[in-house]
Amino acid sequence: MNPNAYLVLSGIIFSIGAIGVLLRRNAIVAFMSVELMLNAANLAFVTGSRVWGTLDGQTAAFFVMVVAAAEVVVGLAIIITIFRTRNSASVDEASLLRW
Amino acid sequence: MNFPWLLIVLLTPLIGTVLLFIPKRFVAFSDQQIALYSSLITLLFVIVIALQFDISSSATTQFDVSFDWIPVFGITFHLGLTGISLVLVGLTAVLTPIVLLATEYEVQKKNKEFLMWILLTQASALAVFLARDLFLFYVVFEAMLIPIFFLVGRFGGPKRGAAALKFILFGLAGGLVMLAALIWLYFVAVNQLGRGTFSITALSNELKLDAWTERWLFLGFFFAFALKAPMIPGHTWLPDTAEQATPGTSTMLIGILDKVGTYGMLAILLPIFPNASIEFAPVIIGFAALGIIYGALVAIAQKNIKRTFAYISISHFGFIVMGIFSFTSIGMIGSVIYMVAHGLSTAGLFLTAGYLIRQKDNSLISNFGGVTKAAPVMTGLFLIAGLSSIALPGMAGFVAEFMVLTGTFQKYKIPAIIATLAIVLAAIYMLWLYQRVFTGTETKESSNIIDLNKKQILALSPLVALTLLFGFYPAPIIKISESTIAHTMTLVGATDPQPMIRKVVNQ
Amino acid sequence: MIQTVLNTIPTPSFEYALLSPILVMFLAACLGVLVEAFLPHEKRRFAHLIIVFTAILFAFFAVVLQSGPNGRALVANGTVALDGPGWILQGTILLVAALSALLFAESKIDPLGDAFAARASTLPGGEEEKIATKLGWAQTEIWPLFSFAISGMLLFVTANDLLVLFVALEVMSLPLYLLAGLARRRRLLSQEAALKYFILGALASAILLFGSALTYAYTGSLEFGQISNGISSANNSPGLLTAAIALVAVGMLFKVGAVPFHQWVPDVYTGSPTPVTSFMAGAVKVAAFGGLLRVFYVAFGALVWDWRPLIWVVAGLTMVVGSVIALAQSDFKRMLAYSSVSNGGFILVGFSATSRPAIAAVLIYLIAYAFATVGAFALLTLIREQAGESSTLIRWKGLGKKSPLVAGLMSLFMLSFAGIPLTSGFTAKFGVFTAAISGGATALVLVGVIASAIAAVFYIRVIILMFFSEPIPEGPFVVVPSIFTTIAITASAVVTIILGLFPQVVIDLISSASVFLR
Amino acid sequence: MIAAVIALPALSAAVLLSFGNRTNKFGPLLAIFASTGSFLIGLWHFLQMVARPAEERPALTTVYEWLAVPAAGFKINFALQLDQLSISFVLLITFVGTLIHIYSLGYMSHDENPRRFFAYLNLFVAAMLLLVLADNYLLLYVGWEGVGLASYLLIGFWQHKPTAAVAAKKAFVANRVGDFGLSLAIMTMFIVFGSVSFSDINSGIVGAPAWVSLTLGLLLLLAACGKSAQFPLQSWLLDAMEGPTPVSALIHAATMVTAGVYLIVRSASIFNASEIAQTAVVITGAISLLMGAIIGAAKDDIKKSLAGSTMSQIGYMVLAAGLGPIGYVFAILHLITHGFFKAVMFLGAGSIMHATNDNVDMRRYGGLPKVMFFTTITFFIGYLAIIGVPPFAGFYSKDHIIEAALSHSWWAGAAVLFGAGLTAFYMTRMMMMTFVSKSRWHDDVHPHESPLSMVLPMIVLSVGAATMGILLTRNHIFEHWLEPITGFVKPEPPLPIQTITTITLSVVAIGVLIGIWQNIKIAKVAPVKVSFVVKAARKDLYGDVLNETLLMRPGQGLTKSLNIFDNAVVDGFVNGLGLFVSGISARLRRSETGYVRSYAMSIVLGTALLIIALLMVRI
Repeated sequence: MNPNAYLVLSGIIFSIGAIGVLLRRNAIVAFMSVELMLNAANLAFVTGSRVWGTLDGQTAAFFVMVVAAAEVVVGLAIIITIFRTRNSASVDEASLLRW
Repeated sequence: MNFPWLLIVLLTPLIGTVLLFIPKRFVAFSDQQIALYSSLITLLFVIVIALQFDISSSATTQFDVSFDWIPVFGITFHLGLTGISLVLVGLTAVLTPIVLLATEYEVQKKNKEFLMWILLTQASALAVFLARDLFLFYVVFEAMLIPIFFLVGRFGGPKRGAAALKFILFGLAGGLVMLAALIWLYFVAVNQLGRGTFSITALSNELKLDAWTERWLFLGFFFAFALKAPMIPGHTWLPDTAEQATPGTSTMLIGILDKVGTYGMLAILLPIFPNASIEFAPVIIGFAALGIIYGALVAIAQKNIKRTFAYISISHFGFIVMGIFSFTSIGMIGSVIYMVAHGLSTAGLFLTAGYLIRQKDNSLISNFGGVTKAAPVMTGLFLIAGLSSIALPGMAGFVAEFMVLTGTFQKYKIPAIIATLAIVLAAIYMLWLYQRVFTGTETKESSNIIDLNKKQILALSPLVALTLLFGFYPAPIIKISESTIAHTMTLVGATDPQPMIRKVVNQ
Repeated sequence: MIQTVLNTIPTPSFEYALLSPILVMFLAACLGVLVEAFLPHEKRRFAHLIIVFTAILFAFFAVVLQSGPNGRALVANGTVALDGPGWILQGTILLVAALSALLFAESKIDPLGDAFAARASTLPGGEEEKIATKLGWAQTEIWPLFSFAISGMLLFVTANDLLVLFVALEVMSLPLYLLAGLARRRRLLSQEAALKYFILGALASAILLFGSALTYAYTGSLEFGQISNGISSANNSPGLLTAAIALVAVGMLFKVGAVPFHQWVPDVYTGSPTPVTSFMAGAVKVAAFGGLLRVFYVAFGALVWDWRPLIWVVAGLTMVVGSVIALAQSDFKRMLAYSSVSNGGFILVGFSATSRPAIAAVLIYLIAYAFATVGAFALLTLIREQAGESSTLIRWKGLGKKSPLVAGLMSLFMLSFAGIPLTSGFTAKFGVFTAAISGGATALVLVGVIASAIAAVFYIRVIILMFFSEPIPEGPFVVVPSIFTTIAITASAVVTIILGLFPQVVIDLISSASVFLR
Repeated sequence: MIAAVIALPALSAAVLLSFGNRTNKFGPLLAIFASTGSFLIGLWHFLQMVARPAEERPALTTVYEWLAVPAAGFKINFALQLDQLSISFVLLITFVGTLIHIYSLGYMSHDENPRRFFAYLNLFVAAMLLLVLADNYLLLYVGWEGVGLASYLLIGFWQHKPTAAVAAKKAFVANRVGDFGLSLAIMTMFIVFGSVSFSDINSGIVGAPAWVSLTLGLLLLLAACGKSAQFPLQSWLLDAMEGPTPVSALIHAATMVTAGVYLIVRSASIFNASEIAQTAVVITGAISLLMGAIIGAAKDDIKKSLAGSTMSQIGYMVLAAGLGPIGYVFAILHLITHGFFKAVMFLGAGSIMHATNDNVDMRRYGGLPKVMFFTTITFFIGYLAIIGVPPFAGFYSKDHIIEAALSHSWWAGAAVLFGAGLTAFYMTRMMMMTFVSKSRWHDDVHPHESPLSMVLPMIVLSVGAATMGILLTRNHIFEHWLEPITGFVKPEPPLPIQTITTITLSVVAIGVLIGIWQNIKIAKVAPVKVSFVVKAARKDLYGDVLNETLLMRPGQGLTKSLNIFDNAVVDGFVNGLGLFVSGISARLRRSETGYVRSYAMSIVLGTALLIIALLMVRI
């Protein structure tokens, strides 16, 4: 099987994630899109390790998951505080700081 | 290394600055005295040095003091004395105490600070004239901006903030371009001499630049110097600054620091970039001639005393630059004398007019009239300074201007003739100013002007004395700068043109 | 049988001594968590201070003692490179972090306590907030977060492996996201800053990660040395590699705040509590550039001819855009934020030269800038009004009258930013310009010259405001800080002057240690 | 030793000026002693010189090396050259100068600050002596501008009068225009001959290319015009009458204004070498002498009328100097005689003003002889001298000039002859209005004879005015005296001498008659409807109008517009640059929208761009 296909796929997922960040107002969803991008990376890692027959890629994937989890913790904490003060999780409303 | 005279000269004002801030219970002197004495001591040292200076020596520099500073870049803290720098150091050493004495308590509240900045200005001026390491020169060239920046901004007129900003921005603009050129030059040196060096002597003696590089480097440095000097069209910071600054500040700035521009041309551009200098000389001479006339004409139209002086200076800097780029011994030595003469006359003009302006807190010409009735001494001193600045024979200004013009005329006829027209314009701007301010019917403002007191007269009399001395006996300056100029001429490869008709032996 | 299998797995080598700085900071962080868990809150602050400062002290000495020639090695199976630059960066980070820590610890300035929210969980302006404030509570979690961030940075600048790099990045970033949101005053802004920083940061690290993944897929390794070998040996499908490099570059350039990835900088710097801002502008900048240097010099060094032109463009843009926008700022904090952007540009100028002097130049610039900026922010914390810090420039009129000392020191830092000789800023600029010209980027240097001319305007405007204008009624007042802030300011001032007057000391140290291990 | 001649007045001036009011008491006396002293020294030198044979008479004293750049062969000494020509001037200056010092004692007695006046007078004497004693053109230039300064200070002595201040400035500026020529001349000399000393120029000019002598000649002529108020730089002289009358007598009649003539004669070798230059000089002289005479004939202000006459008389000298070797001696001769008779007349005018509350309007004079005996007598002698009645001084000098002019060309001769007639006319007019006609005084005026200190000098000078001609021309003393310096060729006029003399005298007689006939009775106010010639003459023949329309107004326009240009364009560019940048910055900061998603967008786009760019670089 051709590993490139997987890389292409990961690329597509990555792009979807990126576009999600750009398009979705809701902070949670935007954040989920970021997670999607991370997972795209994971896919690429795994593909790589398949291609080269080394374990690094797969270990990397695990690390990424852990980091993602940590990110979730921090991210949700921040988003919730914002939500509690503004009663909305829309990233566009948080635009006091500008120029 | 022999006794580090230059280092001591340089340190004296700095020590003075420190003493200013020692609590009064430890020092017996008032701030005023501390500043004045330290400047006088500096003068003393300079005199001592001048007496030891060997005018016949063939060495480029004397009294060298040198330490490693930033070895990786081959940067040294190198002070050395050439003839020209001795002349300018002398000028600095003479003018500073005069300024301190003349502007005593010019600023009531922040006197300590004022004195501090004046002393720092002096120190930086001394350093820049003594620097024999291009990097050191550059550093001081830039650092110099700070004291003047504060002098203008802290003690100036209503629009002082804007003036200070304009001043420092022009300075920085020039300096940054020079920095780029400086670094470039450094790499040229590295590639060619195999070692990084900023030693002016080494660069001028050993470096062989290809035409293209030399042109650009020359322009980079010239830009900075021309802004500082200032040459048209980069001059507009000077009138604004001079208008806002106090007379003392203006004297330090225009009388001393602006000479760094012309000094740089003479002591750095010519030796290091001889070919480019020759190449650009006609253009520069043209600009200088233009500036001479332009400055004079605009000076005539001014309504403000200080601005008038500023434009007069612009015209005079034109002369200095012209003499430098005439590449004749007469012209170059003329320029050196001109720097001194201009320093003296500028000081005289700004300080005397300063007394007048300070009393009325207004520098508009239309305000005054018939001042001479109330203040004959002030009038007399002003007239002397003014006459020297319009090159009346018998005054230092005349010797300088004549030599510059003759030197230029030897090689560039038309520009010299154009420049000579300035002697007519000079008469107009100076005498018209004099007529409107000092003569004619007495106005209300000028009726209760108080004439100079003894101390003030004492402060200004050295200016008069020196002006007349150098007018009738300029030999000291000539002798001191001769060998350096000759050296520069050989570096540039210029020779003095011979008279068209072989001179008949003088009896 | 089992035995043979076990033999195939090498026992990981792990040089605890050499890694001790990182480990100590990490340990300190964990201790901090325990403190939060078990100590009553009135005791916590003291405990934290003890832990953090001893840790930093220890770590710093560990760095100093081991950074000698024989302390240079690839450790932890080559995933961490403790080479000259690595040590220097670690040392710098620790020093700057120490200064920031002092600002964190400062609680004399604001009558209500330190710079952080009494309870982050309370609603801004809500009842609970008032109570919490009255009870004088403090969000002491900042300390473990702070320690985590530091340990992340220490790892980040020495990471010799894309995965480690990524993990370190997160370890240093995640706490910062939180810290950004913990301001005691102007909490709405602070929280907004946190949100923006978080979302964009996450996005950037995702991009970085994907880049690493692609690199791995292309070269089959995550370790820098092998990556560069892989690049030089392999020849197929450069497109993939190109994308990889670009993505990694973006991830890094985001952290250093280079145009066009800079837009988070002003908002986050402005919103965060000033001590945190100083920490970000100082330490994070150092860390980010440290990482950038290593990745691009070691891993992608073989492709320098490809990415250098782009760095030139980015550098030019960063300098100009940063300086130009800063010109229009009316808020000091925001102005410094943009100034940090443009300074980043100048560092990139040096970075683009990719030579040994270039490394030294960048490091010197980082040191000079980090200390100056920490000093400036520290001074900002002293200039206050009832509502808190007074960062509206126009209100600073005549500050020089009220407090010549503060205004004078501020001028010193401004002059240093403006690159006036005899201050560290000049030494730094001289260094990077020199490096760049030797790298043949004369045009870029001219852009830099123009940019710094523009930049000079707004730095000097601050001086003019403070010294050359009359004070306005009910303008800001200057408070006398405790020993903490005083030390921080003094230290940064001293460094700024020393680096300006006698740079040789530092230059020797650095240029002797400006070689990357690979 | 000769340096003392200059040093004495210079020092006294320095003392009086620098010690200020402390010297008020003895100031004037000190000044008088100073100038008397230098007269005596000059006399002593003169006698010694006479004792020596002609070829040994010139003596050069190098005081010190003034300007020297050996590398460039540039060497100018502060050296004084004492020869027949300069000693003549020294005597004239110090003698007349001293007398006028004494005269001023009385004249300025009512002034608030005579000390400063005397200081300036001394300064003038010193500068003038330096001018005539210098051995090179640059040193001469020092004296040249020095006297300019002194004249500036003295014209503007009553500074509180705006008119005085303006006149002073005008004089200096006009002189500077001349100095422009002199400076260029000196520079040219240096680049051509490598020296500016008279001796080197004289020896070098021989065999120099024609353009050299021509250029130098014209430039020196320009200088002379400025200093000697010759056409076209004449207009300052009449305004200069704002100064105190002794000043007008000494500076603007006897000595300073004749410096131009000295310059031309001193540069004889240059002019001899260039026909064209000489012709130019003659033409200038001719124009000026006629202009001056016409102006003098129309003025009612006695001083201005005399000023016009001065201009005219100097015109004679310049013309004579332009004639070459046949004229130099007579130019100087006329210069000396004129020094006496014009001085005496000015002093007379001063004495009259002194007597009539400084009234200068001749239409309010008349009937003075009975109240002012000496003044009348001396003035009358001066009158006879100037119109050239034998045996008074003017007759000899002017008659020789006429002969020389006639032998040069018919038109030059015609000019001088007609000039003689005009002179006779306007001087007669002056006599009639001032003395002969019956009194038309202002009511509050009670004329009286002036004090001895004023009368004495007038008497002495009038004696000179009467006798000087005979003394100097008797068996050609003066010609032989000056010949070694200026050279002398006997003029061969187309007509026999007697004929010329008769013609001259008859022309003079006609002039006198017309003068008398026209001024039998004089209106108290100047008649309005008069011929355009008179109108023009009253307006100084439109000299000022010309300057204003051609130079002043355009000049002012230029400076004003340049100033605007400097502020608007040059400075405007700088400020504009600032505005431009801040404008950009104001736009650019809008890119910081505050919306996190737009930031994300720029990050993503940036990434895309980066990738694309990298790909392009690789390809």
